[in-house]
Amino acid sequence: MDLLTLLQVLDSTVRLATPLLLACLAGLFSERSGVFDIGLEGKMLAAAFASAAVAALTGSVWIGLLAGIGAAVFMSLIHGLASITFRGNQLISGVAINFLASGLTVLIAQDLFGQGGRTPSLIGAGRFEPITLPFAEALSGVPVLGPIYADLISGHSILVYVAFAMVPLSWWVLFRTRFGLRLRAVGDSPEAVDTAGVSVAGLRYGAVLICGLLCGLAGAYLATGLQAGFVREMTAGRGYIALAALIFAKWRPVHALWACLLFGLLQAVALRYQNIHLGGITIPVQVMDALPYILTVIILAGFVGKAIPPRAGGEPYVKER
Amino acid sequence: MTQAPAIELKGISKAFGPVQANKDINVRVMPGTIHGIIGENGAGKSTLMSILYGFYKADAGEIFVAGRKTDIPNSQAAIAAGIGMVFQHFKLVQNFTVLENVILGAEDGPMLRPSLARARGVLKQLSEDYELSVDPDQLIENLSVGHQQRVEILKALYRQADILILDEPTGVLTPAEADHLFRILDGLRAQGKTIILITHKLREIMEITDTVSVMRRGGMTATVKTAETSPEQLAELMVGRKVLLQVHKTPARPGAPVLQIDDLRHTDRHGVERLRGVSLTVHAGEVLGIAGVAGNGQSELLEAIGGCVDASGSILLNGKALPLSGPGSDGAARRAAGIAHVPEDRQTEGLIMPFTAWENTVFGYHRDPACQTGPLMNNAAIKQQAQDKMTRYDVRPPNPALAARNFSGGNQQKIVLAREIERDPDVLLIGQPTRGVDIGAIEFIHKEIIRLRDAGKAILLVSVELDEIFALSDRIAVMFDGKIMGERAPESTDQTELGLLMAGVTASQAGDPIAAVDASLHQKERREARAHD
Amino acid sequence: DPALIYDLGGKFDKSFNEAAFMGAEEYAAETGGSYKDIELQSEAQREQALRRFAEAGFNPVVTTGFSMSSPISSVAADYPDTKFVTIDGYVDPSEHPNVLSILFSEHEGSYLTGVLAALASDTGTVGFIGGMDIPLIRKFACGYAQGVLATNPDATVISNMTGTTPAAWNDPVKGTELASAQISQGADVIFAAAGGTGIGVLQAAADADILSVGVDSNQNHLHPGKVLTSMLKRVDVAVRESMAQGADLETGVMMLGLAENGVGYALDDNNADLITAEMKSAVDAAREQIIAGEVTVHDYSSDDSCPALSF
Amino acid sequence: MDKMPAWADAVLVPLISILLAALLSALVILAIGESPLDALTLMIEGALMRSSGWGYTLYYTTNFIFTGLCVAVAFHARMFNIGGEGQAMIGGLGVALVCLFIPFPHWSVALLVATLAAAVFGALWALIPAYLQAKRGSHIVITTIMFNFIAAAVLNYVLVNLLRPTGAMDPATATFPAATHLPTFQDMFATPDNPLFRGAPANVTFFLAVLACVAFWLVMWRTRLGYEIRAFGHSESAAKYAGISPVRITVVAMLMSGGLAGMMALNTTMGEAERLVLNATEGAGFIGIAVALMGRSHPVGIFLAALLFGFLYQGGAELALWTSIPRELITVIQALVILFTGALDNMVRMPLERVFLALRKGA
Ligand SMILES: Nc1ncnc2c1ncn2[C@@H]1O[C@H](COP(=O)(O)OP(=O)(O)OP(=O)(O)O)[C@@H](O)[C@H]1O
Ligand SMILES: Nc1ncnc2c1ncn2[C@@H]1O[C@H](COP(=O)(O)OP(=O)(O)OP(=O)(O)O)[C@@H](O)[C@H]1O
Ligand SMILES: [Mg+2]
Ligand SMILES: [Mg+2]
Repeated sequence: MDLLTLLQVLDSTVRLATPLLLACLAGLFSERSGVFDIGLEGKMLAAAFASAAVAALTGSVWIGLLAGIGAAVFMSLIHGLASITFRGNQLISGVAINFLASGLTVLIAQDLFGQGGRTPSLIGAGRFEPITLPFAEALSGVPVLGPIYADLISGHSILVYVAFAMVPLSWWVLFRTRFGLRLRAVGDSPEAVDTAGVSVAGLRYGAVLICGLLCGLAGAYLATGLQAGFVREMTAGRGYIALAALIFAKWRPVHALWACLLFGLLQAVALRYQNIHLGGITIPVQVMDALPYILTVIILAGFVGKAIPPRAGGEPYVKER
Repeated sequence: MTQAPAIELKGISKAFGPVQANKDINVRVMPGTIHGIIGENGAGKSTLMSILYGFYKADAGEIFVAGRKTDIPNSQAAIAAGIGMVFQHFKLVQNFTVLENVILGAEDGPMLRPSLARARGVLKQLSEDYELSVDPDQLIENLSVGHQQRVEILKALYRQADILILDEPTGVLTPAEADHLFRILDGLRAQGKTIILITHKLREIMEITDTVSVMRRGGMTATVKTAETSPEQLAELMVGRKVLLQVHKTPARPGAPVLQIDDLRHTDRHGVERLRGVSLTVHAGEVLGIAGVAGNGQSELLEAIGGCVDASGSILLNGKALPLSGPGSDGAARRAAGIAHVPEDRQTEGLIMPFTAWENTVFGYHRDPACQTGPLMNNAAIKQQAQDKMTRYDVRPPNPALAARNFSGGNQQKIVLAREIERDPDVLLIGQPTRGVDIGAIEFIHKEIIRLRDAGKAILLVSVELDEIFALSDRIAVMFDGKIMGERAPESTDQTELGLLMAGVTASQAGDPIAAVDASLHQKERREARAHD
Repeated sequence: DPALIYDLGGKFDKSFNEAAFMGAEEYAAETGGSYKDIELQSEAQREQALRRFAEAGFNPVVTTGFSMSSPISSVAADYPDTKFVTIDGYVDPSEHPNVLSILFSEHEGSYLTGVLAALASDTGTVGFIGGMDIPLIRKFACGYAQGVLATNPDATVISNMTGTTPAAWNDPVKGTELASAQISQGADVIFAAAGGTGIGVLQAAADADILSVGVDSNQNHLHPGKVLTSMLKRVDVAVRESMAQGADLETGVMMLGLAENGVGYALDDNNADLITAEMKSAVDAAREQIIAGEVTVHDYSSDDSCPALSF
Repeated sequence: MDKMPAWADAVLVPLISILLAALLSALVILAIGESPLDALTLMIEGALMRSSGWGYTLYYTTNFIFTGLCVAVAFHARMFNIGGEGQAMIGGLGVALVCLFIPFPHWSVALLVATLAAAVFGALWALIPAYLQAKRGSHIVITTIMFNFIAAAVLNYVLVNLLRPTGAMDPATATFPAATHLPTFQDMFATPDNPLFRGAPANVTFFLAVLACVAFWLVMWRTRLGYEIRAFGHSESAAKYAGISPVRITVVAMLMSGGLAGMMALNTTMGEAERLVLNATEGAGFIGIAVALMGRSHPVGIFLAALLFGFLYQGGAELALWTSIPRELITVIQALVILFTGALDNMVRMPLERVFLALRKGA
């Protein structure tokens, strides 16, 4: 493989990894606080729709972004209500949210635009344009490093850079701030947080809101950064892959980056090389398609190290039986 | 003298659903004193203190701190009012360091670094002032319970608590550690701090408190000056009638060895070796009591013999070797071989709480052909037998169709006992037989155990209550750190000697016993910490 | 009144079903008549909708998608007075005399777009992006590749399928990535036959300033000046004509190919500048040759193989 | 004493939850400019007032009974099997293979063998997640989700490349031989002068589903295995104490669960389509979650909940048929039902408990 092809595959990797990364970090905040979330998919979908719809209506991608975040946060609040306030089953709440988003987006889109659950194509200021970083043109002549800078690092939409910046930011918030300390504590031992005089529900709602915010970014990136509009079910299972990446990353931000890049790379490779021919055997495209899922199972099986979730994860905090 | 009480509770009531945990409680605690609260399990002590600490909200009643009416809707308010609490079940974040646990909720600002730095200094000072040394950078999960308790106390002191509540602090400590704790409390009192100490051990109350309140069935029966009362009076106040804690028994007539254990070893999931070569023999017709501080391998010993966990070494039952791992080594196989097992924790092991009582009466024996008709279970017969057993063991209410969770602790224990004893086993393993059981039931259970012994059964008893060990055992073995430290006859030993053994100090280690205790405990901790890495 | 049953993709799939919808609307506008339609939600509803419409007296009952043929086979005999139309499906006319099967020669239409793509390509590399990997899509791809190679034997055709689950029809993100990958491999014309995923392909092509080819309906307007042409499959005509004939509909099997104008390529204001005179004459020549039988385009579904492309 | 009588928990809570979900659904229908009342009338007429409506309702019910039981077995062992969808897909593969390749003399034999095949294939698809959960503690929710995706890829490969008749457009198998066609309700109940269940897909598998409910009850509450599964589900530590092997129960329960999911394919594949199509499961695996929750994992409850969802599906189809309400409305209603009965049930339960407590104190 020559450098150019490699760069192109990596470039594609970055784009495919970005929504995964944002969703993965979203899940990380939620699950670190003890609220499991298999509703990432639904939140992303809701955000993708809301951002595209509002961007189409207002012509401003920024207002669209806000709407996308708003929609995902709304879904998060439903999840919070069910799993924090009413101590419901978090997994079931997540399943319900996925259904809800899948139905509501199309229903509303149809009602608003009459295009069968699609939003009108976004043009001009309605979408995030790729950003060319300074000196990208000038440096592209430099061997090896030039193309890497110009083709791989430069030329993505702003949300990609935001997503990557979120990794150190998340790490810093989790491990260097008071909020992070409490957040990690509440996912591990909510009664310790409670007796220390900090509200368990407050912290968890905080985490769930951050989760909504990041899912909002992820969905908006799909619909207004990568694409120019919303198409029904356009998240296409990315929320589940993000969840898998989260487990792979053992609920750590920097690992999450690598996990998402790995899954992005797998997808990029699968898209570019379908039906791989190895000697006499042909690996059918279906195998490449299912590879991320197969890999997740292998990881979960513990062949790549055991993943231990936050101790209080998935359990509602019940003081009085 | 009209000094305002540090704490005054007026008319506190609290119900958990249908359970009335506290009813109309009034109590006052004077500043600079140690106030004891005693009462049986389930009397409502923890609930009351949790209300004072803002963990639960009372249904009714008022709280006065230093004479001022104070609302304590949450723990933040309690901390602000200068109240600190060390819970019966520690509230620590296991994968945080000591330092992180101490600052949690009491950080100085939004950034961690400065808080951690300051806390390190304060902690050093506190540990010097109060003999509360603990490594600030160690993870909690690597600390012994004794040290975890120190962290809890440090947490309270770091928050500058003037009033310190300790809920059953000595349950997990060796006698020497308990002494050390009491010295610390003494020091705190000398500095003018107010301490509320919950326990159900009369000895401790008499030793350290200034005043004492007695709780029974959710109510406060009396508050008296310690100097003006006696253990007998307190016990009577606690239970509501005169107590006879003496078990009548004839000397044992041990027969042939029934259970022979040699070099039994077990390593838990975390890689900590919990049993480090235990050898014991139990004869027919005797009770072998295992004494020890909770967490020194007694639970694992029962579990290994009962088939709940894998082990290595050898166990001979009536001379025949039992498989210790792989097929045929589970609890069902042990039961079939004649080992009955009353587990330490009836609620998480011995019973399935949502199951009915009758379903529970065959739990573990459900594969017995007697429970079957064809491929199905013979529920009619099981129900009938359950009814009989419940009547014989005086389970109240004697309704087999009630779910196990709807029986009180003592009655739950009777259901377990009925199930295990009625099987007429050769060996009875019995852990904490009277934990959380009222005095009346205790008498009954003790009598049953002795009756079984006299019927020629081999009985292995584990209890953290030394009194119980003394009352029932024909021989006493002491466990420390997964090993048997020694065996004594109850007539020829006393609580002090056993206490030292429980701390890992053998008679040969002369000199300062406390120092020896510390040394051996540290050794144990280091071993466990290593296993975690 | 006539009735129309859309396939699971839904009424507004921007291609196949939407074309059917357009046809029905045209019918309504032209004749002033009305019609009933339904979007299916599950497999079992296929038969149900057929029966309910037949019982309610709708005639003819027009259906889209190959999956409707077997439900129609089991229903048709129960309603001998109702005419059923299966577009893309095949029902044996000797067994069910009240069914009209309308089939399209997608391979022929795709062949023409292949000719245009080969002519428009500067690099000699063109792309095809399918939705879910099913035979119908392979049929498109195969015809397209034949057209490309007949025009430029040295050309390279890169073909990709989006996936193997129904999600492949609605994953524009993957469509974009596939398009980018093909672009980086030198493709400068890309034919998307992928439902909602195609939206992403056309978008990526427009963003990268290369050409794309739409499918089923005329998609030239989606990115004016950037969509070379669209492979037309005149489902709209089929629907309109069937509806217009009403209860007197002639049944049997109807094969709509180039000759019948059932398939073709789109030429309108949006792409007029992209199709040069030479291109137009070349593609029209190819069309004539196919109609005349001088050139045969291999149909993938006839033997599950393709001479021009391997899957 | 419990806070609330058992009947209230079993009946009142789900009933009120359903009402809440219905209320919100009505608001959604209002919001898109339709009349909820008309919609409800239409649904009831289409689903319950005609025998063919019942034929569809019971067809869907059959699917949901199987997937509901599938989720319920796992629930009893405290596992959340979200993989019913994939297990049913693979179960369908088993049905297709035996129907296509074994020449059966009569449908009854075919049904017997196909049931076995469906159950075995579905169970095997649940085996790896079960084993990983039991032996390696891999969270079964995630592994079963992954196995849904993998099942889809497998099925696509098999249908497109192996089982599809040459030249066929559909990614589906050939139609099964006539000897494997199951009698439908129409075949069974219609008489020349009373054409009941005309064209409806409900077929003998409905009775199989009812039988499965009875068997489920027998196994769960009358056998040692059921006793052990329930005990393990309530307390793993207690199960260990009693000598119940967690590995065995986890694997056996998941095998049963997968087998039940697989048997759903009998209805869709052998009973309705009479061939295996790619999209035969249509999310029934997920609906099973709601059904099991609402039915409190008890066969009677599951039957009733499956009936409710069958009604929703059939009624929803009628809505789509006669109004312009988009089909996604039904997805939204499903979501609301799952949300209210599954995740927000405490919102109903907590106030109810308080009411009952007050009543008892008052009495
Ligand atoms: N969180 C809770 N929810 C419901 N019931 C509770 C809860 N906590 C305690 N109870 C019940 O309240 C009663 C009093 O319990 P509490 O823990 O206060 O007793 P205690 O005196 O501290 O007993 P122990 O000596 O065992 O610690 C018991 O019947 C108990 O079952
Ligand atoms: N979690 C619970 N759920 C329902 N009822 C409970 C619960 N805990 C306790 N109860 C009820 O409250 C009563 C008192 O329970 P508790 O365990 O406090 O009894 P107790 O006074 O400690 O008796 P014992 O000395 O026998 O343990 C029991 O009879 C039981 O019916
Ligand atoms: Mg207590
Ligand atoms: Mg009790």
